[in-house]
Amino acid sequence: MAKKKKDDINFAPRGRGTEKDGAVQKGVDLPKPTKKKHKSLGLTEDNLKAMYEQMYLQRRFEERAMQQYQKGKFGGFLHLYIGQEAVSTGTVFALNDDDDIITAYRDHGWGLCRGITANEGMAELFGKKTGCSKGKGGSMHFAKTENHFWGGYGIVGGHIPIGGGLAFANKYNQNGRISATFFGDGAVDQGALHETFNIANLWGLPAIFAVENNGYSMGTAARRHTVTEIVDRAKAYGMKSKVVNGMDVFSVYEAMKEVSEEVRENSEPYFLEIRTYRYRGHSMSDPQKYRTKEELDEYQKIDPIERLKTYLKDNKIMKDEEIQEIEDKVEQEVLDAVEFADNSDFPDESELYDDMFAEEEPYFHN
Amino acid sequence: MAKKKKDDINFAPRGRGTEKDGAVQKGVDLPKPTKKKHKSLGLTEDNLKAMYEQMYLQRRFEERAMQQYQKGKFGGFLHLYIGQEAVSTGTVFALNDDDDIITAYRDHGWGLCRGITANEGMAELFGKKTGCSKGKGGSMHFAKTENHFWGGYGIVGGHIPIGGGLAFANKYNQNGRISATFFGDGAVDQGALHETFNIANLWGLPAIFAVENNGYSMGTAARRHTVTEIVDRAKAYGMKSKVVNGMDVFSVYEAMKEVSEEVRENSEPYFLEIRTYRYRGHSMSDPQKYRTKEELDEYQKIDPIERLKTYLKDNKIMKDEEIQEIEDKVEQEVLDAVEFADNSDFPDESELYDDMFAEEEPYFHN
Amino acid sequence: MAELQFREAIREAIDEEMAREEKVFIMGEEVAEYNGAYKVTEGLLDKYGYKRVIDTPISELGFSGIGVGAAMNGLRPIVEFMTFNFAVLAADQIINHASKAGYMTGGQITMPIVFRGANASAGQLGATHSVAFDSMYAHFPGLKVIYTSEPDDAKGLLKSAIRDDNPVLFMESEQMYGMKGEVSEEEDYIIPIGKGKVKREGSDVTVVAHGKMYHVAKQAAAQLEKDGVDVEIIDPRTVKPLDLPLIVESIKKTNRCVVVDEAHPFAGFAAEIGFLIQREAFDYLDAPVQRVTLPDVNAPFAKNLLDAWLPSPKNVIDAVNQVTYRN
Amino acid sequence: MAELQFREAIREAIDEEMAREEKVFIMGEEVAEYNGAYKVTEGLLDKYGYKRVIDTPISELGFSGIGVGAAMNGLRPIVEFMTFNFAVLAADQIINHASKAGYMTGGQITMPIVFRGANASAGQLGATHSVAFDSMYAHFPGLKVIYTSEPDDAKGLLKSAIRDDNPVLFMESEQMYGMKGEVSEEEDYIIPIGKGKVKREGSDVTVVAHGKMYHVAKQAAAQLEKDGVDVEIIDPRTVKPLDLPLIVESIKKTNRCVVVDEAHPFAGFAAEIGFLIQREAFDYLDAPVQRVTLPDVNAPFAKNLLDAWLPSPKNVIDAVNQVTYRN
Ligand SMILES: Cc1ncc(C[n+]2csc(CCOP(=O)(O)OP(=O)(O)O)c2C)c(N)n1
Ligand SMILES: Cc1ncc(C[n+]2csc(CCOP(=O)(O)OP(=O)(O)O)c2C)c(N)n1
Ligand SMILES: [Mg+2]
Ligand SMILES: [Mg+2]
Repeated sequence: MAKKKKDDINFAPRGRGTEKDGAVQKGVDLPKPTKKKHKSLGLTEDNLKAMYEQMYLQRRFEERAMQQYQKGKFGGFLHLYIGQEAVSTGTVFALNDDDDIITAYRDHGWGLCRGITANEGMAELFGKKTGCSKGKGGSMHFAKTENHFWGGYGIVGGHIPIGGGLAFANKYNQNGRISATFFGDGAVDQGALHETFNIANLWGLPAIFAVENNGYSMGTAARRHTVTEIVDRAKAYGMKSKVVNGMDVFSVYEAMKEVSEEVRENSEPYFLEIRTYRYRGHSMSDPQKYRTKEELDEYQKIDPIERLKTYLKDNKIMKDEEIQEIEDKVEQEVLDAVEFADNSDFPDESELYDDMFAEEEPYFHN
Repeated sequence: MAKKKKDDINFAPRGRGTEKDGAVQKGVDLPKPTKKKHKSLGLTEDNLKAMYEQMYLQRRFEERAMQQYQKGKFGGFLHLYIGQEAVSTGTVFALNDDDDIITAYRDHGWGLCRGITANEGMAELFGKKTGCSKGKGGSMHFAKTENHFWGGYGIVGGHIPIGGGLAFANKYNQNGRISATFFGDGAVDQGALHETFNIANLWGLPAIFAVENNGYSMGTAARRHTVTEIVDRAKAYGMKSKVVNGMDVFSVYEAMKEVSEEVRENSEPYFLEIRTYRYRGHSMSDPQKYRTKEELDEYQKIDPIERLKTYLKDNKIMKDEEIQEIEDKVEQEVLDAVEFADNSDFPDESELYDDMFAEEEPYFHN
Repeated sequence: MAELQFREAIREAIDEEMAREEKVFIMGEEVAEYNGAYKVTEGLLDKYGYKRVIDTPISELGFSGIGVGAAMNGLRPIVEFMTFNFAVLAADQIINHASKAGYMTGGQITMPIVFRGANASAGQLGATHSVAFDSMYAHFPGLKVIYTSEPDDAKGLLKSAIRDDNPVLFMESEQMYGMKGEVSEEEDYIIPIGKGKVKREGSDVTVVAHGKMYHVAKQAAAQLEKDGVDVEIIDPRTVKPLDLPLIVESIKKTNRCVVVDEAHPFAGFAAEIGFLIQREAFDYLDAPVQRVTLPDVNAPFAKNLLDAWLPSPKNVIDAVNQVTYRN
Repeated sequence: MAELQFREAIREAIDEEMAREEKVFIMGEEVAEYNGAYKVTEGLLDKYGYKRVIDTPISELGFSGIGVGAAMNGLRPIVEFMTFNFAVLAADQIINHASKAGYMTGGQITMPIVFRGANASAGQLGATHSVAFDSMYAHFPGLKVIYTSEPDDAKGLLKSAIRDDNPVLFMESEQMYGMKGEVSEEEDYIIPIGKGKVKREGSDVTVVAHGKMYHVAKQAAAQLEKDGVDVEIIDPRTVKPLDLPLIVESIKKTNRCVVVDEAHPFAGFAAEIGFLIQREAFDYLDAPVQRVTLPDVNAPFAKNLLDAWLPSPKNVIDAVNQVTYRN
């Protein structure tokens, strides 16, 4: 870190002079998790088991993906969702299956949760034609539109208005569906958010906009790139808002259930700041000097998967062996997926030109 | 206006169903003007005379410009500032002469206030080489950078970050100057505002951002294009803010004086919503169906120039004849300017290529 | 045939397609209550209501993105930009999203969206309101770009654009909205995207010109005729897909070509046409292809400079004289 | 000569110019505490502090505009984009403001600003992270555009760009940051903007290639040499101003030309070069100019498709064979 003289002019977050050597003070402050038990949330034991399986799948899928990446099985970026699984899982269980979800490039968890199989997901990472996006999109562009998962997008903030547009169409068609748009804390600083929030409020779009505030935008702590608490952005638009504990799947579920009902009922947008944490680097080549080992440990101690496991055991919903069984099954599923991806074919070279246009024989300039 | 059935889906400001036929409810709600008299504001009688002259100049300049436009002396857009003169005048008297001002395309008043002569201004409208911008910019691009007036800009919202950049340079150079960026209510909806506000707060830029809320963005009432009160945008950024009566030059002066001192002292941005009204159409070809004659009348009754005139007379600062003298002088100045513009030469055709690059013999591709 | 203004032809296209298909809607600044900044959408709010004719805030990026999302989710938006100069703010949605989402998801997403509005210069509006953006967008894969010169073409092609299942940029000229022309009264009049038109037959030289420049070329041709030069004018109408065969065929006959384009020269439409002709009809060319474009300078305000800046019939005549070795 | 990585050469240029002139500063995403997403700015925060090495939020439009305002008001900003794909969000500031403010105010405003960052593709990053934007920006008057192929050029030209009193876009290749090359150790090493370089002399065919494509051309030339074809490679280095005389001179010698460019074909750099050559050296051409570009398709993710998508030495060889009638 650069040394500072007292009266240095600097263009850095105000007040940072009080910090020791520019050290990061914290990732995110988690609000208290919900105290409700699963029954009062309306969740069955089967729901919980499914949730556990889903979260565990997201975790193991990515851990295996990372190994494959390191083995050189595929290239490009690989943004892992590890640590944030409660957000996708709590959301998907709370929303209707035909509500529309769209997210940023950290999208594997969302895709799996919305029905992309481990096979389809892993194959997509490998760039194989059996991938969910036929190998055209890769890690950042998982999508399964038939399940109303509209995909991951790589331009930070770019999909925020698109999420508004999904809601627009739902309102237009009066189909009772809502949209939910997820993005990182870094995306909060994009103008697209501001424009979309204003319009969404003005027109009463049935849309949830949710930031997954995992404390960092690449190497930049949230408080170094954005002023005030992120949830306060809603105030500018008189928009309803809430802060949610994103390390607890019940809390996410509870908030999403309530909020989605309100949004659906009133046809109005809602802003959620879901606080969470990513355990891994931004992508694969991140030395992570911007945070301490201690901070990481702190969040890993409240791991959302462990938390649900403990709940399952404490409440005698599942025994150790049953949990193990799920885990083994998932493990196998993921290993099979790696094999599937490995054995799948790359797209045929002729497919380079496919999917560019809707028509059968499109025009290409040359 | 389209007829509405009760349960129509519509994409229009929420709550507009309560209006009769979509009629506009109001332009802007003016906050109370300041009660202070000129002395307690620190203004001398000479200051007031100069203010009056300046406001009257802005008014007559534009009235004559309009005539010339209608005579076909020049083309393009002509956005008149008439009705808003208290904003430019109160501001320029409150700021230091070397504080940096930048505004949108409705810029004549600002230019005149910052020392563009009537001659230079009128000639610019006519597209003559004697114009302040050598006839290259026209109505939308008055500028006089030696007087720290950085010009008018035609892309709605585009100059907001630029105003932040002016402040950035001032902070960088620690020169004690601040910047003041003016824009219309329509510009509030641009993403550029959001990005700039966040950064300005984060870095402590000595910048005033002021919306001249004249009730309309072209044909769209402010409440039809932007949610909540505009001043509330500041809340998203924990930014200081204030609503100001822009039909009263004392109120603008008072607010600008206070705010500029604070901004200068603390090196932090400030957001002002200055409520005002434009008497004329958006540009020259505006049928103005979006507002009623009555509404217009209401604001014309509280005309800022008349208001100051009344103050001057009531407080025995100037007699009728003295006022008339100023008015006559200004009138002559403006008529001379028309003549000057008319008699000036168009730029030489060779000048087409000038001012594109800083170097003497620039490269042009052909 | 009916005589319609350009704006009326465009309005008819929108109106007919909205009547035909409930999923079509239009949004943009001042399109509804104000009836359109240039009165293109006049009367549509009355006819279709606030659901389908929608005023937006000045948020080009935001409302374009909402259009993109709506298109993905089954609607057929027409997004109006007051001018394409302002669409620069929305370029991320057009270039990074509308043209790419379908491909990146392996074809799971369809993007039936039209972005339309005024393009290029329109009198003394200064540097930020005068740029032609058709060739810029045509550069990017996945976008179709149309910029027509006459009301008839506008009507038939805009209807095609609205029915197209891909993003289409439909460009108009603010200065031409009042220009009248004969428009087919055929029911459901459709012109396929990608077909150019020989708008004047001639044997001595081929002039390629579209949009506002077609009219400059036409004036030049009329003058040149008096001089004994027989000009063939081809209006490609759609910039992309480009009807190259039509142009090449003409060159094979005339052996000379001038391209007139209202963009700046560097890597503009004229460069592309010129390149393609030398590649596809090298042996037929009796002279290098010449282009008449804007200079490499921003739009000035002053009337005389603006006139000097714009491509003129005189510029076209000079270029024709050059390729016919008549100077 | 010192052997430096591309990123080191760029860093040296920035460092030297910052040391030389207090008004120079750099801002962008992750440039300060993270030491640069690609480590280009490594160490600069330590050396120059938080005043002159500035991390920005992900607000391309906002921080570019702040750069523009700072440049107007006397500073000399270097604005880093993590890639030029994200600069599309800032296009309004580059196209509508940086390149126009000086002209619109009759020369009252000077705009000494450099926008720099990674351009074009960089492996399997998919459609939204792989586009070459140099020819797009070169289209607009008032902008200078540089995209170099070797560290030496990068150093000398970036120093010139930072000293230039006009907006300059300086483009780099993410994939080339680690590439090593000999860099002049001359004190204050400056290469003037607008001068191309013959990087390989040859007599049979001229290949014009810049940026990453220079290396593709170089490989092709090595192969072709074995085949008895003597390739001259010209790297224009600066896209605009373009060193056309250097290219034309070469064509007069070789009579054949292939342009290799990593943009898409429609109205890209290659079209411009091809057009100019036929215009300026028509009588010297023994074959039409050919271009090797990306196809008119978005970047795919799959490795094999990506390889097929990118211009390859094989493509260049085919094109050379075509212009030399060897196929
Ligand atoms: C417009 C744009 N600017 C910059 C980038 C480069 N980039 C990719 S991810 C990222 C950080 C985003 O952080 P955040 O939004 O918090 O999401 P997270 O990675 O934490 O999920 C950046 C700067 C980009 N992809 N798009
Ligand atoms: C980016 C952009 N979009 C649209 C326009 C067209 N336009 C010019 S002025 C204007 C209305 C702006 O209203 P406001 O900001 O309230 O300013 P006022 O005219 O009231 O001073 C519009 C839509 C533009 N110039 N720039
Ligand atoms: Mg984050
Ligand atoms: Mg207004």
